[in-house]
Amino acid sequence: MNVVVLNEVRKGFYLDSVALMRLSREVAGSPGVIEAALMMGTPSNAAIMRNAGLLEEGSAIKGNDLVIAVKAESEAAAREALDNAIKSLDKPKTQGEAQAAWRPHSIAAAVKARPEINLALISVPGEFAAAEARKALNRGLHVLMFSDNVSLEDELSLKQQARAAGLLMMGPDCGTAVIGGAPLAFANKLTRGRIGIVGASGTGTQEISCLISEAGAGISHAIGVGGRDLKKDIGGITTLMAIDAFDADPETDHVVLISKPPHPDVAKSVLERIGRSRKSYTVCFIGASEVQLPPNARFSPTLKGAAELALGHHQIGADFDANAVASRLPRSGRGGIEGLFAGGTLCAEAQVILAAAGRKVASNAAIPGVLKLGVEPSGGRDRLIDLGDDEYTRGRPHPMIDPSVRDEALRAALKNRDLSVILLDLVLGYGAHADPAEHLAKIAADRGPDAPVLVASVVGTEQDPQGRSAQIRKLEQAGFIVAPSNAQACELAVAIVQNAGR
Amino acid sequence: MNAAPSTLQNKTSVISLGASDLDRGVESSGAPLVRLQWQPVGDGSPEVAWSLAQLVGDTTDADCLGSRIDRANAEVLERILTAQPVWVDIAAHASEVWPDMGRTLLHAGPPIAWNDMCGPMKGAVLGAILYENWATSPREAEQLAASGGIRFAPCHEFGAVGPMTGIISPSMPLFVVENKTKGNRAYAPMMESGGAKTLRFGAFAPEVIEGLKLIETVLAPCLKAAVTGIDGGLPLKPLMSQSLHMGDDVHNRNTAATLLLYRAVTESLLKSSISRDLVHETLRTIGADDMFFLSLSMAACKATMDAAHGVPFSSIVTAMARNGVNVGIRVSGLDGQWFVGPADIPVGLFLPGFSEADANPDIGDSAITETAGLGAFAMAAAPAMVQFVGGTPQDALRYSREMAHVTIGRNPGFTLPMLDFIGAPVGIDVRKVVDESMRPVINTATAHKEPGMGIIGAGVVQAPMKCFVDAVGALATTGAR
Amino acid sequence: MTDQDRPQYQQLLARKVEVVNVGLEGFVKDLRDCDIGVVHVDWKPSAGGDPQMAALLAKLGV
Amino acid sequence: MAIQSSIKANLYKDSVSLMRISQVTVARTGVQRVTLLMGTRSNKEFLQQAGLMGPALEGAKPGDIMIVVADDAGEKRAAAEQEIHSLIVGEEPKGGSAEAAADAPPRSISRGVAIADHADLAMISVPGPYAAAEALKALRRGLNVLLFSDNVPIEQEQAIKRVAARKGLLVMGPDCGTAIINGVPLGFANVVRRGAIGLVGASGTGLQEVMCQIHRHGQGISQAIGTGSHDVSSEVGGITMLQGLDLLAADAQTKVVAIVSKPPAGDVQKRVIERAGAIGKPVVICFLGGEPAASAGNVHRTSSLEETARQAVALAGERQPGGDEQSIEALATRVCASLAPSQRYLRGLYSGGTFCSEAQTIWRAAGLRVRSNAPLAEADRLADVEASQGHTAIDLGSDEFTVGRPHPMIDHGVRIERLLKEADDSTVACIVLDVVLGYGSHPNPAEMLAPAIRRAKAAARGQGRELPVICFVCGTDTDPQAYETQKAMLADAGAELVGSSTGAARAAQAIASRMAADDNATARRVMQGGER
Amino acid sequence: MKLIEDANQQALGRILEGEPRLIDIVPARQLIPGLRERMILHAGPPISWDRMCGPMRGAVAGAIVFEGWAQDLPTATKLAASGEIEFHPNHHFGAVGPMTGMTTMSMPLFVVENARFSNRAYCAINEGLGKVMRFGGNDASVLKRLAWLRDVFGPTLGKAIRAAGGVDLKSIVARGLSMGDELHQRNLACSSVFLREIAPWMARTSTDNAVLAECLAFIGQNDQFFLNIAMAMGKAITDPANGIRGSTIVTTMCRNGTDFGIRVSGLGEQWFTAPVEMPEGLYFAGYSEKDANPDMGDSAIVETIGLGGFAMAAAPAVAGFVGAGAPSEAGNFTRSMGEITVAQNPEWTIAAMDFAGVPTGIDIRLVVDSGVVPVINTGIAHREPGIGQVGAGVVKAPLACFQQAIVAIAKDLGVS
Repeated sequence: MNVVVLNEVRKGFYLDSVALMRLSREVAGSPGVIEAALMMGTPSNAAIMRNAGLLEEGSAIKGNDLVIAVKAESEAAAREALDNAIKSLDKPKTQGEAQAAWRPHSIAAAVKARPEINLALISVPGEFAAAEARKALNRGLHVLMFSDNVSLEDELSLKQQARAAGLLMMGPDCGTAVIGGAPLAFANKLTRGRIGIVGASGTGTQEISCLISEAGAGISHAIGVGGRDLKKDIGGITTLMAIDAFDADPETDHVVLISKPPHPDVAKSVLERIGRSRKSYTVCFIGASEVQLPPNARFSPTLKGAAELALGHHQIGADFDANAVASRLPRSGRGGIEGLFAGGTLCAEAQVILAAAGRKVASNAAIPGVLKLGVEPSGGRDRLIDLGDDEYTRGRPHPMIDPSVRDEALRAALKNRDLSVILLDLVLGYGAHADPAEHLAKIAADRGPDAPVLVASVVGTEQDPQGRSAQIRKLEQAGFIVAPSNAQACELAVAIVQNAGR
Repeated sequence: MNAAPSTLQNKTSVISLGASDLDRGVESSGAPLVRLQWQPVGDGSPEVAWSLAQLVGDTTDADCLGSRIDRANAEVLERILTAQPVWVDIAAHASEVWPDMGRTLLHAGPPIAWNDMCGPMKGAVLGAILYENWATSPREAEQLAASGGIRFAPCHEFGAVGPMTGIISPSMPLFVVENKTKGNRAYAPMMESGGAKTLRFGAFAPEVIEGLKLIETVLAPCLKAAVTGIDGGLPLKPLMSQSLHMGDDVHNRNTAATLLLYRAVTESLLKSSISRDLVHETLRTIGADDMFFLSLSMAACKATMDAAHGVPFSSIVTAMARNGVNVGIRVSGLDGQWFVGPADIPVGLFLPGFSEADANPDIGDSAITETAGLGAFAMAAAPAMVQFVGGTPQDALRYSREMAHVTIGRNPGFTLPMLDFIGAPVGIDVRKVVDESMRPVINTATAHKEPGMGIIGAGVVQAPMKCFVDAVGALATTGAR
Repeated sequence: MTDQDRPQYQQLLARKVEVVNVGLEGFVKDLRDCDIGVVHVDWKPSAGGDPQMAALLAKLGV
Repeated sequence: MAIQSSIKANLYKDSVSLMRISQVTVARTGVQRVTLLMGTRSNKEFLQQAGLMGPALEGAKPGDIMIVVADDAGEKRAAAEQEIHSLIVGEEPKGGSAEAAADAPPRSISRGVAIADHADLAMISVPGPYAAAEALKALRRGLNVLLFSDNVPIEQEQAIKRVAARKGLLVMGPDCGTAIINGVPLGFANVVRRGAIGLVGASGTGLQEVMCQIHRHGQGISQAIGTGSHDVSSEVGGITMLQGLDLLAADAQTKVVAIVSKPPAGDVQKRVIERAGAIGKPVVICFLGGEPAASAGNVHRTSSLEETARQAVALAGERQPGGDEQSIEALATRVCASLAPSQRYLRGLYSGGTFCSEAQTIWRAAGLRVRSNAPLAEADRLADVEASQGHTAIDLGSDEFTVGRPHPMIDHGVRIERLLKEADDSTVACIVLDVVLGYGSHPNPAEMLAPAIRRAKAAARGQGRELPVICFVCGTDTDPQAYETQKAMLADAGAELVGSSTGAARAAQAIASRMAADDNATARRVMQGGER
Repeated sequence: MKLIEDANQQALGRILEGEPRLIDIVPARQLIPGLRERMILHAGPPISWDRMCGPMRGAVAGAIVFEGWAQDLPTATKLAASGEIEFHPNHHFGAVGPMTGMTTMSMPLFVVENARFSNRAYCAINEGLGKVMRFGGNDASVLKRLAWLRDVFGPTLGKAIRAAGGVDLKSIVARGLSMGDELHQRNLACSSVFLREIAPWMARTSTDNAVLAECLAFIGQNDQFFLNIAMAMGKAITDPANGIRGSTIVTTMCRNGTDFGIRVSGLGEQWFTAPVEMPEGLYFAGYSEKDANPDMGDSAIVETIGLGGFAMAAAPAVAGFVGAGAPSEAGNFTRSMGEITVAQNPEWTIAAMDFAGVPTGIDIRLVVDSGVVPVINTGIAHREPGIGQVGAGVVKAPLACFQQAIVAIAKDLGVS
C-alpha cells in the first residue's frame, strides 16, 4: 500500500492537548487517512509521532509548535485531511447548549450563532424596520417584513436590493406567509398540498388558504408580497419574483394571486408574466371587473370565488343556504347592515358582495365605487368598517391580536335600532388572539332582545391552535349565525335585510 | 403504640415510585407530587436493597444503625475538611520510611499476587527489581518474582499512593506530605519524566532504570533542599485550591498546579547551596512535565483521607484504588477490609496509533483524588477535560453536580468557579452510591495492556458497583452484630 | 439549470426555513411549535434609536 | 459601630472570592460592613489601621480567613456571620434553575425528599422484593407509606411496621390498593366527596365500593386508610388497622368510622373490636365472610358492603338510605322466566377480590356451595382455576391470573376470555361482573366489556339459551370515567345493572334459588306425570 | 460596503498575523527618540494638566521628582501646572502604560517586537501592588521601587530575556487562557508561565544570588506581572492594523481618567473621545464607590485584541468582580463581545466555550448598531492621588466615541 505522510508545523500555536486529541480523532476519521495527530511539538510528543510513523525524519520542531501530521493512503487524501485539520483549527466555533440562556442583540450575531438561518421575520416599529431589513438582506437573508409605516422609497430600494441579490423581500406590511409549513407572522395551520398563493393582502391570503385547506385540498406555500407591491411605484417586484419561485417549485401545480385591483401597468406586466408560466393561475383582484387574462388563468372578484376556482369549481359551503336561513329568522322592519371587520380584505370582499347585491355601501376603506366614510354623509347606507385600519390601530394592537378594539363599535351597533344585521369576522391562527369567540360572546351576551342579528364567519382551520369548530360552537352558543365563509356571511346579511324588507 | 395524628392534619405531599399510572389521582387532587425514576438499587438484588435500607439514618432514632453511621460520617467529613496537607520533606529512600521493607514492593490498588497481575504491573515489578539490583536481567527478575522471592503489598496499606502501577521499591525517593491537623503522613513516588517510557506504565528498559536513578540522585536531593528551604513546608491545599481556579482537576490536569509548584520552589532552590547545574536540571524537569504535581496531589489526598479512616460505623470511602485487574475501595468504618470489583477499561481518547483494543483496565492509586473530592468530582473546574469523553463544557458541570448526589458534603476549600464557586462534592458515601445506583466517576490515564508500552490515552472510568454493594453488605452485617 | 444555479429566492421554497425573529416575540413560540428553527433577537433600536445614525450605518453596511 | 470578629480556620480563599462573599452578605443582610481577609501579616496591619482588629483575630494564620462584621445591631451581626459561613461553604444551585433542570431526574427517596415540597407520604409500587426497602427508607425520613406492592416478605413487613409504629408513622400495605388521605386519592381510588365518614380497610375494592356507595348516598369520606391484606394476620397483628382507628378517633372531621376487612386472626379481631369500642365514635365493622356477630355499644356489626355503607351513612345522621331488595326480587323473577331448566349455576367473574369474598358469603348463606380460587373454606377450592365447577366465584385479580400481565381492573382481556368460555356452558344461569372505575382503573372499562357481553349473550342465544349478565359499577359520578355513561353502555349491551356489589350477589343468589326451586317443581311435575 | 469589508479583513488579518515577541528591556530614552527632558507620556487620549484627574496629577508629580526635574512633590506640582512640562499620550510614541501610564526618559521599558511587521511597542515594568505610581502613588517608597526597577531589576531581566533569545508571547497567552487568565484582571498563570520560561535564564545570566532571589521573588509575588508585557504585545499587534482606509476596526481604546478615547483603523491617528465612565465592581475592604476615580489607563489595549473583558469566559473568577452577574455567567460577556467583533482568534481559545476563539476585531458599526459596547476589565484607583488601588471591576466604553467615529468614517468615504 502506498503510504504518504504529510506534516505541517504552526509555529508558536498553542492549543490544549485535549482539544488537540479531539481534533486528531476527527482528522483520523477522514477518508483514506490511516493515522493522524495534532500535537504540540514537545520531545515526548515527537517521540510518539515518530513511533507512529507520523513524523518526517529530521523535522525540527519545538515545544511551542503545533504539529499536524497525517498518514494516508494517497497524497490527495493526506492533503485534504491536512487542509481540513487546518481549517478546523482556524474555524470559528459555535457554542452548543450553553447558548440557550444567551440571546443575540443583532441579526448579525444571530446569524453567527446559527448559520443555517435563511429568513428574517421583522416586526419592529416601522421607522427602524427598513434598516433591519437592509441588514438582513446584506447577510443574504430573505425577509418577511410585518412592520408597516415604511416609506415607499425605502420599500422600493429594499426590494431592488433584494432582487439584485436574488432574495425575496416580503412586505412591508406583509401580514402572513407560509413557507414550507412554517407559519410566518399571522398564519393558519394548513394542510399541505399543491396550491400556492401569492398575496398582497394578509387576511385575504388567510381566508383563501383556510377555505382551501378546510375543503380538503392543501397549500404548498403562501408568499406575502405586502400591500403596496402592485402599486405603480413598486411595480410588483416581489409578486413577479414569487411567480418565478412558484414556477421553480415542483410542489406547486396551481397558484392563486390575491390583491386589490393593481395599477393597470403593473397588472399588465404581472398578467403577462403569468401567461408565460407553466402553472395554471387563479387571479383574484378583489372588486375588479373581469380583466383580460392569459389562457392559463381564471378570474374571481371574491375570495370565496377564488378558492372555488383553485379547488376546481368545488363549491364551498354548499349546504349553507343563505335564503333558507334568513327565512327562518323573525322578520324585523329595519334593514341596515353594519360590518365590523378585523381583516381588511374581508371588509373589501364584503363591499364587493353587498354592492353587487344592490346595497348602498359606505366604508372607511372603500373600494372603487363605494362611498368613503366620513367624506360624505352616509345616512341610509350599510357601513362596512375595517377596524384594522390606521385610524383604529394607532397606538393599539390590531383587532386580530386584541379583539377588544372592536368592542365599542360592536356595543354601539347592538343598540342601534336601525340595523337588522351585524356582520363580523373572526381570524384564527398563529399570532391571533387565543380565544376571540369567547371575547365576542361576552360582549354579545349583554344585548337586548331586539338587537340586530349577529352574522359571522371564521377564518381558520381545525388544526389552528384555537380550533375552528370550537370557535364556531362558542359563537353559535352565544346566538351568532356562523356562515362557512365571509362571502356567505355577506350573502346571508343581504338575504336577511331583503327578507325584512319584504 | 403511637398513632400519627399529624398525618391527617397536614396537607399531603407525595413522593411516588413504581407504577406511574397511580399518580393520576394525586395529580388530579392538586397535591404536590414528586415522581421518582426508580430503579433497583446497586446491582439490582433485593437483598442488597434491604440491607441498604437498614443503614438509613433517622433523626428521631439516634440509636438506629443509620443514625450511628450518620454521626460517624459527620466526624469523617470534619476530618476531611480540616485536613492541612503540607509538603514537608523528601525521603531519600522509601526504606528510610519503612526500615524493615526488605524485598517488598508496594503496588497500586488492592492486594494482588504476581500471577494475577496485569501486564504493565508485571513490567513495573521487573523494572523495580532491576532498579534495586535484585536481579540482573528481566528473565532473572521474572523468575525471582514468580518464585515468591518478593513480597507484594498495596501502597495504601503503608500510607502511600502510587500513580498507575504505583510501584514503590526500597530505594525510591518519596514525597512526604504531613497532615498538620492530625500529624499523619502520606507518601508518593516522584513522577518520572521521559514521555511514554516510564516504570509507572510498566516499562523496564535500561533508560527507564536510568530515569529512576536520576530521580534518586538529582531530583530528590534538589527538591529536598527546596522544601526544607520553605519555612514550615509548602501548604498544598491553597495551591490545589488555586489550581482548580486555573483549569486543573489535579488528577488528569495538573498544568497550573505544576506551574504554581515551580514558582514556589524556584526561589527556594536558587537560595540553596545546590549547584546551578543541578538546579537548572531540576527546574527543567519540573517545567517540562505538566503532570509533575500529580504525586503531591495524590499524597495530599492520601494524607487527608487516612486521617478520615477508621471511624467506626462510617460509610465513607477513604480509598478507591485500582491494580489493573480490580478496583478496591476502603471504607472508614470497615478498617482492614478491601471491597473489590473488576476494573473497567476507561472510555476516552487514544493517542495516535492506539485503540481501545490496546487498553489495560483501569489502574493506579490516583483515584485517591476523586476519593478526596477532586479529579472527576471537580470536573467543573476543568472543562477542557470532558473533551476526553467527547463532552461539552456543560458535561463538566454535570459531572460535578451528579457526584454531589453520592457525597455527603462539599469542600469549601476546593471551589468550582463555573458553578459559582460552590465547593466540590466530597465524602463518597457507599450508601448513596448504591441507593442512587450512581458509580463514582474517575478521571484517568489509560495504560497499554502490554508492559512497557506506556500511556496510550486518557478518559474517564467508573468504579464498579460491586465494591459499594459489598461494603453496604458488610456495614449491615457489622452493624447487626 | 441546476438547483445551485438558481437565484436564492427560487430555492427558498425547497429549503427548510430557519428564522431570525426581530420584533414581536410572540412569533417565536408559533415557529417553535411548528418545529421551525428560530433565534430571537433581543432587539433594541439600532444606534440607540437615532434614525439618522441608523441610516448611516445601514449605508456603511452592517 | 460595634465590631464582631471571628476566624474560619485553615481555609484558603482568594481575594476575589472573599470580596464577593462580603458583597453578597451586605446585600442580603443589610449589615453595615463586612470585611473578609486571609490572616496574613499585611492584612492584619490593614485591619489594625482601619480599627477593625479584634482580639479574636490575633492568632489568625495566613491560612485562616479573618471575618469582621460591623453593625450596631447584634442580630444583624449574627445574621451576617451566619450568612458568611454558609457562603463560604457554598450554596447549592437553586431548585428549578436551569442548572437543576439539567440534572438527572431523582431516582432515590432521599433525593425525592430533597426536592419535594415537604413530602410526607411515599406511594410505593415497585416490585415486591424491593418494596420494603424503599418503605423503610421512606419511614426513616419521616414519610408515611402507602405500599401498593405485594409479595413483600412477611418479616420485612413486620420490620417496617415496627419502625413505623415506633415513629408514629403509617404503613398502608403491603398490597394496599387504595386510600384517600386528606382528600388526595392514592393508588386505585374513586373520586368521592369529603365528609364525615372515616374508613379503615384491609381490602382495596371493598373500601372502594363502600366509599362509592357512601358518596352515592350523599355522604362523604373524611379519610380512607388502607391497611393491606396481611395486616390483620396474626403475624402482623393488625398494627396499621389499630393505628388507623386511633387516627380516625383523633381526626376532627371524622364522625363515624367504618372498618371493612376479611375476618382478622382471632387475637387481632379481639383487639380491633376492643379498640373500636373505646374510641368514642360510632364504628361500623364489616368482617366480610366472618361469623355474624351482634352489635354492642358503639360498635355496629354488618355482613355486607352495602349494609356497611348504609349503616355508616345512617350513623352520620344523614338519613336512613333504603335498600333495593324489591327490585332485586323483580329482576330475578324477570330473568328466570327466560332461562332453560339446565341453567342452574352462578358464575362470578370478579376483578375485585373483596367482591369475590362477598359473593361467596352471600351465596353460602343461602345454602349454596360455592367454589373459588380464593375460597372462604379450603374445602371449596377450585381444582382447576381455569374450569368452573357448580357455583363458582373467581377472583381474577389473584396471583395465578396476574403473573406477567396487568390486573383485570386495567386489562379486561382475561376476564373477557373467561366470560366467553362460561357462555358456552349450558349449565350457567347467570354471570356476575364487577366494573371498577376511578383512578388507576381502565379509562373506559364499559367500552371493553360491552362488546364482550354482547358476544357472550349472542353465543348463548346461538345455542338456544338466554344468558343474563349482572353488572354493578363501583364508581361515582365524579370519577374520570363518567359513571352514568359506563352504566348506559353496559345496559345497552344487555347487561342487568344492579346498584351495588351486595345487590349483584343477592340478585344472582335469588336467580340460583329460583332455578333450583324450578328444578324441584319440574322434577315433581315429571314425577307426577303432569308434563308431556 | 465592499470597501469596508475588504479593509476590515485586511485589518483583521494584520491583527491575527502578528508575531509578538518580548525581546528586551531598555530605558525609555533609548527607545523613543522624541522623549526629552521635561516630557511625560501618559495613558489615554491627549489631556492637559488642568483637566487631569487626581491620580494622574499625583503620578505626574512623582515622575517629575523621580526624574529629578524637581526636588519635591509640591515643587513638582507647581512645575507641572506652570506649563513647563510637556504631556503626550503614550500611544503617540508606540508605547502604552497601565492606569496613569507614566513613561519618562529613564524608565526601563519592555520591548515587544512584532516580527511579522517588524514594528515595536513598549510598556513600563509592573510595579506590583500597594502604593504604586500607576495608581497615582508618589511617596518615597514608590520612587525607591522605581529606582530599583531602573537600576537592578530591569537590567537583570533584560539580560535574561536577551540570553533566552526573546520570549514568544502568543503561546503564553494561549496557556494563560486555559488556566483562568483573561490577561487584564488576572495574569496569574501567564506570570507563572513567564517565570518558568525565564527563571532558568536568569539563573544562568545572573551572578549575584541575592539579586537573583530578589528579582525572582519580585516576579513570583506579583500575579499581575505579565499585564504590562501583554499591553506592549497588544500595542505591537494593533499598530500594523492602523491606517487602512475604510476599515471600521478599532485599533486603540484607552482612558486618561477624564476621557475615553478610541482610534479606528480607517481613520488613522484621529481620536474620538467621550467622558469616561465609572467602573462597576468590588471594592477592597474599607473603600466604596465614593472613593473611586473614573476609569483610567492604556490597558484596554488588551480588550482591543480580544482579551480582558472579551475573554471573560476564560476567567469566571474575574466575572465575580462585576457584582451583577454570577461567575457562571462569565460566558455571556464573551458572547456579547462576539456580537461586536468580526472574528474569533483561533490561536487563543477558551475551554469553557468549547474552545471558541476570543472575539477579535471590534467593528464600530456593530457597536453602534447593536448598542453593545466593549466591556473592559479594570482596576479601580482612588480618586485622591497617592492612595492607590481600591478595587476592581468592569467599565463600559462610552457609545459616543463610536458614534463620532461612524460619522467621521461616513464622511471620509463620502457617505451621508
